[in-house]
Amino acid sequence: GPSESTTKSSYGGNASEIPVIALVMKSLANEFFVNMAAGAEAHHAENSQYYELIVNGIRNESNLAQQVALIDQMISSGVDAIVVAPADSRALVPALARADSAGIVIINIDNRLEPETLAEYDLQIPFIGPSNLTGAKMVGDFALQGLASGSEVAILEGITSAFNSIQRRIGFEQAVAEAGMDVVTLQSGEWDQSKAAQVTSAILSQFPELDVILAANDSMALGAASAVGLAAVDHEIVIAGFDNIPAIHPLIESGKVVATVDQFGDQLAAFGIEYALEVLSTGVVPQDRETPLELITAQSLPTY
Amino acid sequence: MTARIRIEGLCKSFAAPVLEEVNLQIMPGRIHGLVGENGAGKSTLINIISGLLSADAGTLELNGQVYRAPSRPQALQQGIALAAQELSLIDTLSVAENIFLSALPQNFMTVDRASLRKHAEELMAQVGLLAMSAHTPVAKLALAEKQLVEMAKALSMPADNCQLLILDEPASALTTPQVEKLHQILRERVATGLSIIYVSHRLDDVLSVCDDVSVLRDGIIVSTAPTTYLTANDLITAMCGQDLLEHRESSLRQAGDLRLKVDQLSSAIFPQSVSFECRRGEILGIAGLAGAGRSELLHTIFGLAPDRQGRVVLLNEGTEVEVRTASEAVKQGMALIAEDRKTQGNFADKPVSLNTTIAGLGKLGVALAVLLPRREERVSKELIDRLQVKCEGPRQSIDRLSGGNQQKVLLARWLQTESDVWLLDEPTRGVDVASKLTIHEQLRELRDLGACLLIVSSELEELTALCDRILVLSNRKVVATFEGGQWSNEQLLAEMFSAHRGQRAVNH
Amino acid sequence: MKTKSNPSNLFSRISLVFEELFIFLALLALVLIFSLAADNFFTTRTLVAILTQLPALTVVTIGMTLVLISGGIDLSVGSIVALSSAIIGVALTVFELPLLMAALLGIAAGGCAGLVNGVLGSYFRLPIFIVTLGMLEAGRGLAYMVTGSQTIFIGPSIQALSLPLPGIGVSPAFLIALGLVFISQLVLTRTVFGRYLIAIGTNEIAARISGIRTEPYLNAALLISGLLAGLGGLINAAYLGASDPNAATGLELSAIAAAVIGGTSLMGGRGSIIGAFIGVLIISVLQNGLAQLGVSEPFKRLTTGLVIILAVLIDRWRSRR
Amino acid sequence: MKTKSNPSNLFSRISLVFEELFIFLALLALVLIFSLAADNFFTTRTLVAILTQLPALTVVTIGMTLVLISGGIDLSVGSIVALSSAIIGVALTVFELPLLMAALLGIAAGGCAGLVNGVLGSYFRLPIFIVTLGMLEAGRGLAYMVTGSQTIFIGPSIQALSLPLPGIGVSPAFLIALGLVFISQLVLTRTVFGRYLIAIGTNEIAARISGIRTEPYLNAALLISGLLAGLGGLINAAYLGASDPNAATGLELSAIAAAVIGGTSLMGGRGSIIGAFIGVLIISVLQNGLAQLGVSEPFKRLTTGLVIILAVLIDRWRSRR
Ligand SMILES: Nc1ncnc2c1ncn2[C@@H]1O[C@H](COP(=O)(O)OP(=O)(O)OP(=O)(O)O)[C@@H](O)[C@H]1O
Ligand SMILES: Nc1ncnc2c1ncn2[C@@H]1O[C@H](COP(=O)(O)OP(=O)(O)OP(=O)(O)O)[C@@H](O)[C@H]1O
Ligand SMILES: [Mg+2]
Ligand SMILES: [Mg+2]
Repeated sequence: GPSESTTKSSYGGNASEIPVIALVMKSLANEFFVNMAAGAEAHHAENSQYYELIVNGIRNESNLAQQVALIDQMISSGVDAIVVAPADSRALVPALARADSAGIVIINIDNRLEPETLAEYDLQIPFIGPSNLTGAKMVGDFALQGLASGSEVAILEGITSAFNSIQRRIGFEQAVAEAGMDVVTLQSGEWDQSKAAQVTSAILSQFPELDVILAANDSMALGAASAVGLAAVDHEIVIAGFDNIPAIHPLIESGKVVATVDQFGDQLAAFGIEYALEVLSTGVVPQDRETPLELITAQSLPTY
Repeated sequence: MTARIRIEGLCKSFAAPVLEEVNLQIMPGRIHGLVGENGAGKSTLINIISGLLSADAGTLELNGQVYRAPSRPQALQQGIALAAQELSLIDTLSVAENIFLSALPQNFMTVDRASLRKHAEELMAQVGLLAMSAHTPVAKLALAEKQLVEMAKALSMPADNCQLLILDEPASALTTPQVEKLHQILRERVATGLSIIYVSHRLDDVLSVCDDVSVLRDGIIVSTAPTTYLTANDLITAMCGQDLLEHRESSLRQAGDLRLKVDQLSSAIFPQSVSFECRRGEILGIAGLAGAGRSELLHTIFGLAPDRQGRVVLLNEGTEVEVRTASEAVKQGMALIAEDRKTQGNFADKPVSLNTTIAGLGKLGVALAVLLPRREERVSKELIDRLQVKCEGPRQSIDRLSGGNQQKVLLARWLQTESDVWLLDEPTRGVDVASKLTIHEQLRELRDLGACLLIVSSELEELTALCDRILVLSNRKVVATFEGGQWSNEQLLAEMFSAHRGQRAVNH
Repeated sequence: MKTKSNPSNLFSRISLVFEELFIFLALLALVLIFSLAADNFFTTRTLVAILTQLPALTVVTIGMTLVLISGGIDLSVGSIVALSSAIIGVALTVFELPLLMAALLGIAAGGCAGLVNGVLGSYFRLPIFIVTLGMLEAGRGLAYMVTGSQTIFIGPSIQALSLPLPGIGVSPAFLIALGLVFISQLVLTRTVFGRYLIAIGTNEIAARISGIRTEPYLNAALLISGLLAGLGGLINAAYLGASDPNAATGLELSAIAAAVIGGTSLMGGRGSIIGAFIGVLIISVLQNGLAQLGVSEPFKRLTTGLVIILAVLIDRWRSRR
Repeated sequence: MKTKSNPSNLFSRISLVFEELFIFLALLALVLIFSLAADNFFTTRTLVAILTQLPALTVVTIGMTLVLISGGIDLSVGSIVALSSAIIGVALTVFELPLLMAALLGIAAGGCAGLVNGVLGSYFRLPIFIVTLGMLEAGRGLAYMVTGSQTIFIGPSIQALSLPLPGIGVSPAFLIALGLVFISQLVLTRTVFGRYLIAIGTNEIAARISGIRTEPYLNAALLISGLLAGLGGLINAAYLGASDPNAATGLELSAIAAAVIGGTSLMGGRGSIIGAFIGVLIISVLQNGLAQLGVSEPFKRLTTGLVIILAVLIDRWRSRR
């Protein structure tokens, strides 16, 4: 830690001895992470005398190699701490091990690194973030309540292999199973609105009696809602999303989407940064912490 | 009377000077011939007048007014029509569209197809493209037909607008009757007062159609005179600076062993099956009108045609090898110089060295055989010298060479492979008189070394001067075979027309 | 020899008039296969769903086909769609402009991007592939900037464009796209502009020798492609009722695939807008059919790949004959 | 007239021998700008980071350049990288094969995909763009199937390939990539094979008339591209210590951009592997520098777009002179 910051100032000729923190995220094209970055930057604006911030993300969520490259770049630009939202729970560990051996403090947010893999590299990296599985179960339970058992449910997952997508899919599936309903089709909308709209309209042609669409993020929920609107279905279809992006609010208000989940992504990075600062000053490794989730519905919306 | 066009002190250099102080003046109503060796700068001069190149120095006047044409559209507007040496047709468009490409007739924002067709058909009839629909895509035409379309295109400019008509080797792929027809049109046009610049290597043509003729040598006009006082020999002397040796008449000689046997051969592009043989030390001419299928026959023999039936066998000291594909043919010692060097011969924008050595690389056997650039350039340099190719050296890109010199490079490509069965389609197209004799010498030398050569040429004189035997094709059939010395031009022509009667008449 | 009108002969005669015959048969085969495999495929509902989806891809493909015919390529269409839809979203929600104004702004933005492509690619003679690749990046960046990287909810006001019209069953967006298909096919085959595009795409040097100024035409093709991508952005926003700065990622490849399946040459000089439209239909039917069957993502990808190759195999078979 | 050796003349002389001079100067300019803008850019550490990242893109770009020179294009390289790395991951973790075996399997899989591309594109004469577009889809689908759509963690065993060698400071993967760059540049410029690729890319008909059987060479170019993409998959897996079925999405565009920035023509017949390598360096330096500056995503995209266009502008300026 301290040795790194001296290196940095000697290279940069920067007189102030404040630490540099790098926030490495997934796609900065995805508004969830954009909000997260905005939260971090707001935090930095208030505390700019205590640390410097570099924010980076990758082009799209699947580009692991680019995220690994980012970690390496952050190591070479001599940062003191890395707060990382890994695009993959396993593949990033080796790169983080390199950062660790360079004396950089690492905090894991959003998507938990796999404990076994961390153990393999003898790493201790604290995790701060919500449980996607719990969140999906929560929104699934809410959406399905009051519907007849045997109702037809479609699940729109994100990019099939993405960790969050898998977690949310499992959460949805648990909720469906508990409610005694059927998942008639599970398809990928690749986190994308248009793709989701297109898949949804095909699903509606195939399953005209469909009752519920559980989408693994709000973009796909938006897409599903527009497809439902265009298909002129003669019965109510319940749609639920995840992430609580602003664009979903009008749909929740109007009841076209019944619920979404807020992970407080904007605060997540700030939490991570504070932990990092704490570790840098005290040297003590903090424990994991699960952050809260909140179900957002038409009722909770006005107060939010 | 003011000159139609007046050129003074015109200079142009690329890497080396090409035009140095060219002065030229052409009067209205005259056909002005322009001759010179390959690479003398004729096309360069023409390209400057027609707005495709800009001059380094000098002035141009059109009808006494200063004339500037920084681009082709501006030149067109001022009445400069052009039939370019390297054809400028669009393969995917129809004949009619190509003819009127620079001024498509319009009708409510759309192309007026009826008027386009009508006017195109008139012009097609004039130049002798009779039996073909105006809507045929140009891609389907043979080279000679394309050349006629190019001509029709140049003639398409309305007479009241056209000041100067420039023809850069308009007839290099045409047969004698076609050329005569063309000359007749030019005489009619010129009577209305426009002027024509006519570039050709066929000096007899130049003398018969032109009123005046200028000779370009090493970038300077060395002489300008009315044709009435000139002979072909005068022109040659002015072009080369010396007399040419009279070429020796081909004497009747004893041909060698059988080398090439074509047996019941046919293909999608040459449907009537054909059989003949060719011996070592023999030059077999193939005569025919445009469209008679001469190129198709050569392509079929070489293994380039789809659906080939029958056999092509090469015999060598008792062994017989059948060839089916082009690469087998080349491996067995065949060579093809195709008619359209631009699309079928040149590797454009590649150096002369690559263009000369490419066919010979197959001899190295393995694909990973190592090439030594110095050795390649040396081989290439030797060939350049042997054929007197006018260029800056082996590294110059082939499309910077003049047309005739490109042709010599193609010949060089195959000399290098030591092929002994040669298929040559118009081997001296666009080649100047002196170089033509050089090429003829090379071909005779090949024959004397025991090669067998099949030559397609639209110039009967070339065939009668070179060949030991002549096969006549008419309407894609072999109609006659003449043994050495037993032919006359009249007999040949009669046979060439024989199967076309009532058929698709190519000209007359 | 007189030719009898046996079936193969009839086929080749029809395919002379209607060059797209074989690829059209491929489309029918695909529809047949899906109708047999999925219970509810051969229904009005599916038809309406497909026709509602395809206008954006259709208009973008028209522009792409024109550019390909002129010898270029336009990789930036996906980004331009996103940029235009972003601008429309912001104009409607933040600045509360009237819909028409917003729509024109979006299309104009597409036109600007297309013009930049065109000027760099024609007057500056930069490789068009690279210029439009640059625009692919830059346009996406601008779309993020305009929206603040957020999806903007627009609401039902804009969706009228995508809603099936009562009585007709198809949406105004579809009618616009279909109209543009026919108009641009006419422009391509019947106007000087279209003929010049073909000429330039076939042989640019010959076109110049023939006195055609090539730059304005190359420029116009890219400009039109940009404008149509801008329109695609409007249609996309109408379809989603929202503007998503991540929209239409990879759309350029779909548009190129549709054009090439429909007989357009990547070497320039040859192509048909009607053919490209059939290409769009093939892609849409394929995506819909696979989604209706609910096959797994890996299998979807595999099948898409194979069908694309098969489609050109069939077309190759036509041109062989 | 004697020419004096004024600077511009010196430039043109050098650029005759070293055609890639101008694009190399563009690279230096980029490095200079980032060194001034970012504190820690001009350091060994950054250099090592860049050199560790680029081998996968480099080997893929070599194959792409060869294919482009022969007149084709290979859109499937990204998917082949993913497929090869998926196979390697499964071979190592599920079947517990030795590393060498697994690596060979991955490369062989790339070779198979390349061979399918090659056979369809050369012997069947299908448009190569479409064939490889089909393979882009199909290969990705296979990668998902092989991995069950999950990232497979391999662990440190495979990473040796990507770790900087002590003393030298660069990784074995980099050395392999660099070696391949020089070998393939030699193959291209100094062997019959390379000469034939150039000839075929320039004028396929003339090449056939010159006795070259074009099919095997077109096929070989696509096969080599597939094999190199397979190697890219190995390098990628080594770099990540994992195989990700989503890896290398969009890699084809980066590889084409690198090749074209380095002077390769999309029309075939012209190109340089050394130039393409400089193109790869430009892309890597750009990505690294922007990341170190920590600029926002929209701005990153915008800058990437502009730099790509600028790079070819500079190169165009060379060829104008
Ligand atoms: N773009 C160019 N760059 C360099 N040199 C050129 C270029 N164009 C022509 N040349 C050179 O200029 C000279 C004159 O060429 P030009 O085509 O005018 O000859 P020509 O008289 O028409 O010959 P031919 O009878 O063979 O057609 C040739 O030596 C040729 O190599
Ligand atoms: N691909 C093609 N499709 C249809 N017709 C063709 C095609 N290629 C050539 N032809 C026709 O075949 C006929 C014979 O061709 P061509 O003129 O080359 O014979 P030729 O005797 O070699 O003539 P030339 O004097 O031009 O060498 C021409 O009328 C031409 O229109
Ligand atoms: Mg000439
Ligand atoms: Mg011919």
